[in-house]
Amino acid sequence: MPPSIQGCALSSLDTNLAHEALPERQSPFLLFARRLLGNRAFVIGGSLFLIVLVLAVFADQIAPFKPNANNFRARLEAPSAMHWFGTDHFGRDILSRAIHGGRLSLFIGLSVVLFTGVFGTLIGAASGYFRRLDNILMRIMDALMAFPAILLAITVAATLGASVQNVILALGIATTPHTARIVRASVLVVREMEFVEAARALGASHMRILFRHILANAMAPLIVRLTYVFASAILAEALLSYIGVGPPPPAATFGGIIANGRDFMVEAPWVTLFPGLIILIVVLGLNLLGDGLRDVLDPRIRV
Amino acid sequence: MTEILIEARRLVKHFEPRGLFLKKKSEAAVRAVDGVDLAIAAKETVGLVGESGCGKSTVGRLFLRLLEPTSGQILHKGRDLVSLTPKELEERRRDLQIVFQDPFGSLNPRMSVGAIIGEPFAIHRLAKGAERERRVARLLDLVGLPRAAADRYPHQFSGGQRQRIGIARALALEPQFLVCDEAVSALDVSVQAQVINLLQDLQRELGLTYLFISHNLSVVRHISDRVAVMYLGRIVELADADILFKAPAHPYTRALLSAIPPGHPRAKRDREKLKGDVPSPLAIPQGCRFAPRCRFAVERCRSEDPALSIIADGRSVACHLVADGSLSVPPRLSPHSGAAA
Amino acid sequence: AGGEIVIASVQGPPSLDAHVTNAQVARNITLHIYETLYARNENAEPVPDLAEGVSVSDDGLTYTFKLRQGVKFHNGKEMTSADVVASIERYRKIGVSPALVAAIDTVSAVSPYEVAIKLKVKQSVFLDNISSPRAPIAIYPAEEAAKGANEIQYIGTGPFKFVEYKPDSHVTLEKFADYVPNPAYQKRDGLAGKKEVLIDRVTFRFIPEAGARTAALESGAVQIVETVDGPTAERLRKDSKYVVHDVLPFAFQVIKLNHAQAPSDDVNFRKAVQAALDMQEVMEISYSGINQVDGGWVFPKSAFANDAGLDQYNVADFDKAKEFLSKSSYKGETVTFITDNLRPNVDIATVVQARLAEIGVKVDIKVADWPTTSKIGFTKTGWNFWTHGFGIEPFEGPGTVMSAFVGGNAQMVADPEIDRIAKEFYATLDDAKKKELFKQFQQRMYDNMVAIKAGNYGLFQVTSDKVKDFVPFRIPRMWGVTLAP
Amino acid sequence: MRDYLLRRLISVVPVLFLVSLMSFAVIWIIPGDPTAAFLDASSTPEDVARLREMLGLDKPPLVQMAEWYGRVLTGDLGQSILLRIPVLSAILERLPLTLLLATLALILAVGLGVAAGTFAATRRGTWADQSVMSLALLGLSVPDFWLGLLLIVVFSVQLGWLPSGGYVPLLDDPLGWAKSMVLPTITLAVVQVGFIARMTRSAMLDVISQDFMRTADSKGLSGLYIILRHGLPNAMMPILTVTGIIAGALLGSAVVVEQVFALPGVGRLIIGGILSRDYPIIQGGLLFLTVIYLLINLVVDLLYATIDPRVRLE
Amino acid sequence: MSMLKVENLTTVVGSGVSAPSVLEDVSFTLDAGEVLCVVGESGSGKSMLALTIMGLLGFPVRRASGRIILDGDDITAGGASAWRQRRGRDLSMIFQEPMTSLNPIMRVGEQIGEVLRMRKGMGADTARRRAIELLERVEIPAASSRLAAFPHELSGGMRQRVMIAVALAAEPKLLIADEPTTALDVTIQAQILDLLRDIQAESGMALMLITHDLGVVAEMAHKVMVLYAGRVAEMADVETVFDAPSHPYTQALLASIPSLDSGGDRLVTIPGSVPGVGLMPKGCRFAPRCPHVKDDCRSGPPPLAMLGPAQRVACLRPFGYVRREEGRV
Ligand SMILES: Nc1ncnc2c1ncn2[C@@H]1O[C@H](COP(=O)(O)OP(=O)(O)OP(=O)(O)O)[C@@H](O)[C@H]1O
Ligand SMILES: Nc1ncnc2c1ncn2[C@@H]1O[C@H](COP(=O)(O)OP(=O)(O)OP(=O)(O)O)[C@@H](O)[C@H]1O
Ligand SMILES: [Mg+2]
Ligand SMILES: [Mg+2]
Repeated sequence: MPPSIQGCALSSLDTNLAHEALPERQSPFLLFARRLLGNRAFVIGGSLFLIVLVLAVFADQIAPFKPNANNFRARLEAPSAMHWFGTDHFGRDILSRAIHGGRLSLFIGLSVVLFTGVFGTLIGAASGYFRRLDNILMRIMDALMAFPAILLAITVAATLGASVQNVILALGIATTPHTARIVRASVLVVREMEFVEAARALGASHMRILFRHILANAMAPLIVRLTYVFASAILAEALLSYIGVGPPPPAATFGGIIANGRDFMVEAPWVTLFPGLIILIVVLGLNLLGDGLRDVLDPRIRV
Repeated sequence: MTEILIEARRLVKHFEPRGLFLKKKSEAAVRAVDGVDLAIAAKETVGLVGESGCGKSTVGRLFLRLLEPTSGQILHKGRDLVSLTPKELEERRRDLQIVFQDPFGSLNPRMSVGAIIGEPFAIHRLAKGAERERRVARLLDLVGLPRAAADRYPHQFSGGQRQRIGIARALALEPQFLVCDEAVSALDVSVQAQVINLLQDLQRELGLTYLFISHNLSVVRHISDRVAVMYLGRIVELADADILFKAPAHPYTRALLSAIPPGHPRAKRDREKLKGDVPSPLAIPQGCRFAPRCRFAVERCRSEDPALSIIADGRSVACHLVADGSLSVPPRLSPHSGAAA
Repeated sequence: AGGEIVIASVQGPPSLDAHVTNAQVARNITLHIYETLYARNENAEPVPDLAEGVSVSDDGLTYTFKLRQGVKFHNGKEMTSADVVASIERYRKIGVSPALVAAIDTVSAVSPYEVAIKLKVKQSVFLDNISSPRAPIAIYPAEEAAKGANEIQYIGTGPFKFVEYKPDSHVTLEKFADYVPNPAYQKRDGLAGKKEVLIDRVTFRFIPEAGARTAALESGAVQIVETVDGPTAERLRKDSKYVVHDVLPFAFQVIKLNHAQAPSDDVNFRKAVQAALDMQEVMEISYSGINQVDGGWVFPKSAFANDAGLDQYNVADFDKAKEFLSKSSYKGETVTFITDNLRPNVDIATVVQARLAEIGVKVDIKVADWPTTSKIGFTKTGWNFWTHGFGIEPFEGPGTVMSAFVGGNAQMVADPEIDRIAKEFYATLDDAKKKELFKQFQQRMYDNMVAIKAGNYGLFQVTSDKVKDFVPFRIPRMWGVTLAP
Repeated sequence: MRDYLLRRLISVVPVLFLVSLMSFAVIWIIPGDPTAAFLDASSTPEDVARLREMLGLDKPPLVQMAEWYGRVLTGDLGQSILLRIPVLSAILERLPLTLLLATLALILAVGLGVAAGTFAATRRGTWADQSVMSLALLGLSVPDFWLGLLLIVVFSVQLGWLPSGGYVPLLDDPLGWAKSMVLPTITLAVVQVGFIARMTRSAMLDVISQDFMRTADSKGLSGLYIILRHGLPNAMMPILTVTGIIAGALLGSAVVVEQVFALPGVGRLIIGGILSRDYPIIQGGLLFLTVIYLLINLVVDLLYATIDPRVRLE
Repeated sequence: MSMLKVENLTTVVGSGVSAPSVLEDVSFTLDAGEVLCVVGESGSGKSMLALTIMGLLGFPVRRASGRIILDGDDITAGGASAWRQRRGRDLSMIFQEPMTSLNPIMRVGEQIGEVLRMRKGMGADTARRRAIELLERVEIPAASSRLAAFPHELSGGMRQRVMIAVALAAEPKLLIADEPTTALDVTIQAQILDLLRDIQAESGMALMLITHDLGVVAEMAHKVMVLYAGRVAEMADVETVFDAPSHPYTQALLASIPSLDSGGDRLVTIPGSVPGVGLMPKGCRFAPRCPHVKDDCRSGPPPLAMLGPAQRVACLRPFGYVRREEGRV
C-alpha cells in the first residue's frame, strides 16, 4: 500500500520549488474584456451596434410616431422637421418604421444566430468528436452548402410562406452548414490537444470531455462566425423582404421598407435611401464587432 | 525480479488510413507499434528512448489504453486492460496516469488551476466543495506550488510551473503508475532540473512506478532504473541504465549513444556515423528493421526479423549478431571518458 | 412610318397559348397574335371580328357564323371553317375557362366559310362568351388546334406575328404583312375594328422593377410603359416628352369574404368590416391618383349602373362598425387576410388591418405568391379575407361579375338568392328585366355582405411623345399606332 | 494527380444525390401548384382540378420522383410546365448570361480584391492599409439589391449614362452589351471585392509571418519579388477556397441582380419556377446550379493541387 | 581585424523611450574562421540577436541603438536596402525549423537557384549546375534528381541540408545558424553538426551558432557567449567556460544538466524562471534567482568586466559560487 498523497510529508521535497513569486490573480474573462475594450474595431462596431440595439429595444419610447399609423393625406412626404426621414406611401413615418424595423431585424438576426449557434455547434461538435458520424453529417452539410444559400433561403421562405418564423428557419438552415464546418474544424484541432487526452486519462465521460473541455475551447471561431452570421442574416432578411417572402405587413423590417419604397425610387428616394443606410450601418457595426472579436479571440491573425 | 505491476505483451498498434469510401487496399497502415513486450516492476522507472516517430508515445498511450491496441495485451496486476468494460476501465484509470510534454497544451486554458487539479475528484465524484479545495491545496503543496495558485489560470504560469500543475493533476487519484511522455523535454534546462527532482522525490515518497519516455538520453540515464531503446515500433534493446549506457550492445544503441555530443570540449569522440534517415513506419524494411542503416548487417539480417532475446547481464537485445556472438558486446566503457571529473 | 415600339411590362406571360391562360399579361400579347370570331368593341359589346356576322335560329339554340373570306394565318394558309371548328373543339377540351363554352352542344362546319354552333340550352350571354378576351377562344389553324396545351406553334390570324419569346426577357412580334384589316370597319374599335399596323415590330420587355421600368422609358430604351405608379405618373405628366393616359376604370378592387369560416361566416361581422372601412383611404393608398370610390358592382358608365345598397358602402363609421360587431359572434380571435404579393393588394390588406384594429378586430396578413394565395383562396378554410382586382369581369359585364359569386365560387358558401338571380339573368333576353335583376343582385351583395367592393382603380399607361395615335384601352393596342422617328 | 481527380469526382456523387433528394423534399412540402399561374382571379375550383389533371400533377409524389430519376439518369431533366420546353434547354438558354455575369463579377472581385488585400497587407498598420480595409468593409456591408437600386437611380435615371436593365446580346450590339453589363456586374462584385480583399490581406499576413518568408528575406531578395513569388502563391490557398465559396455565392446573388436589372438568367428562371410552382424547373435548376457549384469547387481543388504539391498526397 | 564587430546593440519591442528591450547593450567580436556559440535559455534573446544582425527584425521589434560592423563596413549605416544587398551575399542564416523555413510550394532547386540568379547574377544553366554542386556539398545523395523535389518530399535532415545549401549559395562571410539541430533527432543532429563544421573549416567563414544545448557548444564552439534575459552574462573561449565558469548563471546552467556518466544524483536547480520582456529586474537580471545575491546586485546592471585574456563576465562577484561551495560542481 503506497503512502497516501494526503499524508505525504512536504519537508522531504525540494524546498527550492515552494513559494515562488505568484502572478497577480486575473480571470481570463477580465483579461479578455480589457483586451476587447482596447480594440478599436470592437469599440466602434460595438457602439454602432449598441446604438441600434438601444433604439430597437426602446423603440416604443423613442420613435416619434406609431410605426403603422397610416395617414393618406401625408403620403410620400419629403424629410422635414416633423418626419426626419420622410413618409412612405401610407403616410407612415419612415424614421419610426426604421426604428421598429431595427427591432424586428435584430430579433430575426439574433434568432438566426441562436438557431445556427445551437445546430451548428451540435452538428459540428458531433461530427468533429464522433468520427463515425462525421462522414454522413458532413455530406449532408456539403449538400446544403452546394445550394446557393440565398436561393435556399428563398425556396424555404417561399415554400413555407412568408412569416417571421419561416424567415428565421430559412436563414438558419442556410447558415448552419458553414457554421457546423467551422465548429467541426475547431473541434478537430482541440480534440487533439493534450488536455483532452489528460481528461480521458482521468476517466472523464464523452459528454464531459466534449462540453467542458473541447467546446469551451473551440468557441472562439464560432463566436466570430456568429457575429458575421448576424450581419449576413440582417442583409438576407432585407433581401427576402425585398423579394416579398419576408415577414408580412404591417411588420416594419428594413427590407420591407425598402421594398415598399422601390416603386417610388425617383419620386421619393428617401423611402429606400434611409433604411438602406441603416442596414449598412448595422451590418458595418456587426462586421467591425466580429473583426474585433476575431482579433482578440484568434491571436494568430491579430494585427 | 520484484513484482510486475504492468506488462505489455506482443503489443501492436497500426494506424489504418482513414476514409469511408475509396479506401485503397494498397494503402499501408502506419505500423507505429509493431510487437512490443515490456514488463515494468512496481516502484521502478523504465526509460523509453528512441528517435522521433519510433512509437514511444504510442506505447505510453497503449499502456493506459488511451488507444485501442490492434493486438496484444496489457496486463495490469494480472488483468488484461483490453478486456475491461468501460466501467472497470474507469476504475483502473485511477491507478494509471500520464504527464504530457507540452506545458501549454496539456492544461485547459479556460479552467482555473484549482479546477484543473480538482477535475479528477469531480469526474470520479470523490470530493466536493471545501473537501475538494483542501485536497487541491495538498496537491499544490506536494508539487511545490503556493496554495494561492488554485485561483489563477494556466496562462499565468511559466512552463515549469505548468508542468508541476500537470503532475499534481495526474497524482490526484493517487495512481501507482505514471507515464511521463517527454515530461521535461519542453522545459529550459534550469527548470528541467526542478521537475526531474520533483519526480524523483515523488517516487521516493509515494512509491510510484514510472514509464519515462524521452528522446533526451542524458535525462533518461539520470532518472531510469532500466532503459528500453525503441526503433521503428520495436524495442531493440532493454537493459539496466548503467549497463546500457556503459556498454550498448545493439548496433543502433551504439550509434545513438555515440551521436550525443560530449559534455566537454576536450572530450574526444569517435563517432559511429549513422547513414541516412529513419525509414517511414509506413514501409518498415524486411528482416531486421535496422539492417539498412547498420554497418554490421549481414545477409541474414535483411531477411530474418530478430526477436528480443536475453543475453548476459539480464539485458535483452534484438540482434542476430549479438545473439549469436558474432558481434561482441564492447567492454563497459564510458562513451565520454575524457569528461571533466 | 415603321419602326419598333418597345413596351415595358411588369412580367412575362405564363403561356402564349391563348386557350390555356387567362392571365392579363398573356392577354396583352396574345390579342395581338390571335383573333376570335366575335370580339369586344370599345364599349365591351360583342361585334364581328373573324366572322362577318351571325344568324341565330328562332329557338335561339343554333348560331351560324359566316366567316370572312381571305383571312390568312401567319403560316400563309387561309382560314376556313375547319380551323374554327377545330379551335372551338380544342377549347372545349382544354380551354381554361370552360364556362365560356359550357352551353355548346355541337360545332360543325356548314361550308368552308360557315360554322354552326348548337347550344344545349338558350343562353343570353352566348355571344358575350364567344367574344370574351378572358382566355380568348382564339382561332388557330386546324393542325395546331390538334395539339395539346402549350404545345402549339404561335400561329394566328392577328395583325402581328410571333417572332420570339425569351422568358423573363421579352416577346417580339412583327407586323404581319399579309394581314387584311376587317373591311367592315373604318377605324379601330376595342379589340375588333380596323386593325391597321403602321409599325414594323413590337417588343414586350418584362421589367419587374418599377423604377427600372420608368428609367427605361426615360432613357429611351422603351416607348411605352404598361403601368406606372401614381407619383411617377404625376411626375411624368409634367414632362412634355411623355403622355400619360389614364385608363380608368380598369378594374374593381374586391375584398372577398369567406362565408365558410368563422368569424366571416357571420353577416354582422362582415357588415362591421364594411362599416369600418374608409374607401377613400383604401383606394388612395393602393392606387393613388387613379381610383374611383364607387360601390356599384358594374362600372359607373354601364347601362346596369344603379345605387342599390350603396347606402351601406363607404360608411367609415367606427361606432356603427362596433355596433355590428357586438351583434356578431366575434370573440376577439385573429382573422386571416390573405393576399398575393402585388403591392396594391398588400397595401389594402395593410390598411384594412389598421382600420379593423380600431374596432378591436385582430387581423393577421399572410402574403404569398399568387399560386399559393389562389390555392388557399379557393378552399373553404385558412382564410377570411382575400383581396384582388376584378378586371375582366366588369369589362365583360354584369353576367360575368355575377358568375364569380354563383354557387359560392368566391365566398365558399352558396347564396341561394344570388344563384336564383343569376339563373334568371342568364335565361332572359329582356334588357329591362336584366337591369332589374342586376339591381337585386347588387342589393343582395350588400344586404348579405357577400363581398366588399372597395372601389375602382385604373392604370396609368405612359407613352413617349414619339408614339402617335395611341388610344389607351385594356390592353396596349399596337395597331393604328405610329412612331415618330 | 489522376487518382486525386478521380477521388474528388466520386466524392461528388453522394452530395448530388442528397441535393436531388432535398429538391424533392422541397416540392413535397410546397403548397400551391402550377395551375394557378394559368388562372385568373375568378376561376373556379373545378377549373383548377381540370388543369391539374391535364398537366399530370395528380400523380403521387413517389411516382413522380421515380419517373424523374429515371429520366435524369439519361440526361433528361423533363419539361417545364409553364414554358413547355425541356428544362435543360430552358436552363442552357439562360445559363450563358448568368455565368457571364458571375464570371465578370468574379474577375472584377478577384482582381481588385487580391490587389487591394495584398497592398494592404504589405502596408500593414499604415493609413493606406486602414483606408483600403475600411472600403472593403463598407463593400462587405452594403445590401446589394439596395446598391443596385441606387445605381439605377443615379446612373440611369439621373445621369442617363447606362441602361437600367434588360439584356442586349453581345452579337447584336457589342457596345450596348457592354453598357448593359456594367451596373449588374458592379452590383454583384462590390460585396465580394470586400470579402476577397479582407481574405487576401489576412492570408497574406499569415504568409508574411511564416518562416520561409523570413528565409526569402534572408536571401536578400527584393521586397516585391518576395511578395509576388513567395507570398502570393502561398496565400492563394485560402484565397482560392474563398473564391470557390464566392463563386457559389455569386450564382445566388446573381438571382437578385437579375431581378433588379431584369436580366433573363437562370436565377430568375428558378425564382419564377418557385413562385409559379414549376416543379421540373425548380428541380432541374437547383440540380444544375449545384452541379456548377460542385464543378467550380472541383476546379478550385485541382488548382489547389497544382499550386500546392502537398495536397495531391492527401 | 574581426569579421564581425557588434557594438552596444540594443533591441526593443515597440516604440518610445520606455519600450522594453529584448537585447541590451550586447557587444562582441567574431573573427573569420571562428565559431561563436550563443547559449541561453528560451527567451534570452538569442534569435533576436541573430535577426538584428541580419536586419530581419519585423514589426514591432526594432534595433534601438548600437552598430554592426561586418568586414569593416558598418551595415547599420546604409539603411534597409543596403542591408538587403548584404543579405544572401555577405550574410546568411539558417533557421531552426527545417519544416517551415522552406517555401512549401517551390521546388528545392528553384529555392537555391533563385539566390544564385538574383544575388550572383548567374544564368539559369550555371545556376542549375551550381545548385547541384551545393547539394552534393551538403551530402545529399542523387543531388541532380533532388532539384525537382518539393520540401515535403524530403526528411527533416534533408531539408536542413537544403537550408544550408541555400545559405552557402552566395559564399557568405558570416553564417548565422539559429538552433539548426534542435528539431532533429540526435543521429541526424550529429550529421548536420559535422557538416557545418566541415564547411566552416573549409570556407573560413565566421559562424555564429545559436543553441541552448551545452553539448553542442562543447562540440562546436571556439568562443561562447552566454545570454541571460537579453544581456551578456559571460563571454569566454569554450574551454574556459566549461572549466572555469565565472557567472553564477553559467555555473548553475552547467550543474543543472544531468550527465551521461553520473548516475542518479540530485540535480542542482535554479529557482524561479527567466523573467519576461518588460518584467526585468532593475539591477542584475539574474539577481532574483542568484544564490549569492547581495543588495548591490540590485542597484544597477553589472558591467561586463574582463576576468582574463579570454573571459569577460557581468557579475559583481564572479566565482562566488565556486568558492563557497567548492566541490559541488
Ligand atoms: N493518431 C495517429 N494516426 C496516424 N498515425 C499516427 C497517429 N499517432 C501516431 N502516429 C504515427 O505513429 C508513429 C509513432 O508515433 P509516436 O507519436 O508514438 O512516436 P514518438 O516516438 O512518440 O515520436 P516523438 O518523439 O516525435 O514524439 C509516427 O509515425 C506517427 O506519425
Ligand atoms: N514580436 C515580439 N513582440 C514582443 N516580444 C517579442 C517579440 N518577438 C520576440 N519577443 C520576445 O523577445 C524575447 C527574446 O526572444 P528570442 O526569440 O530571441 O529568444 P530565444 O533566445 O531565441 O529563445 P528560443 O530558445 O526559445 O528560441 C522573448 O522573451 C520573446 O518573448
Ligand atoms: Mg511522442
Ligand atoms: Mg530562438
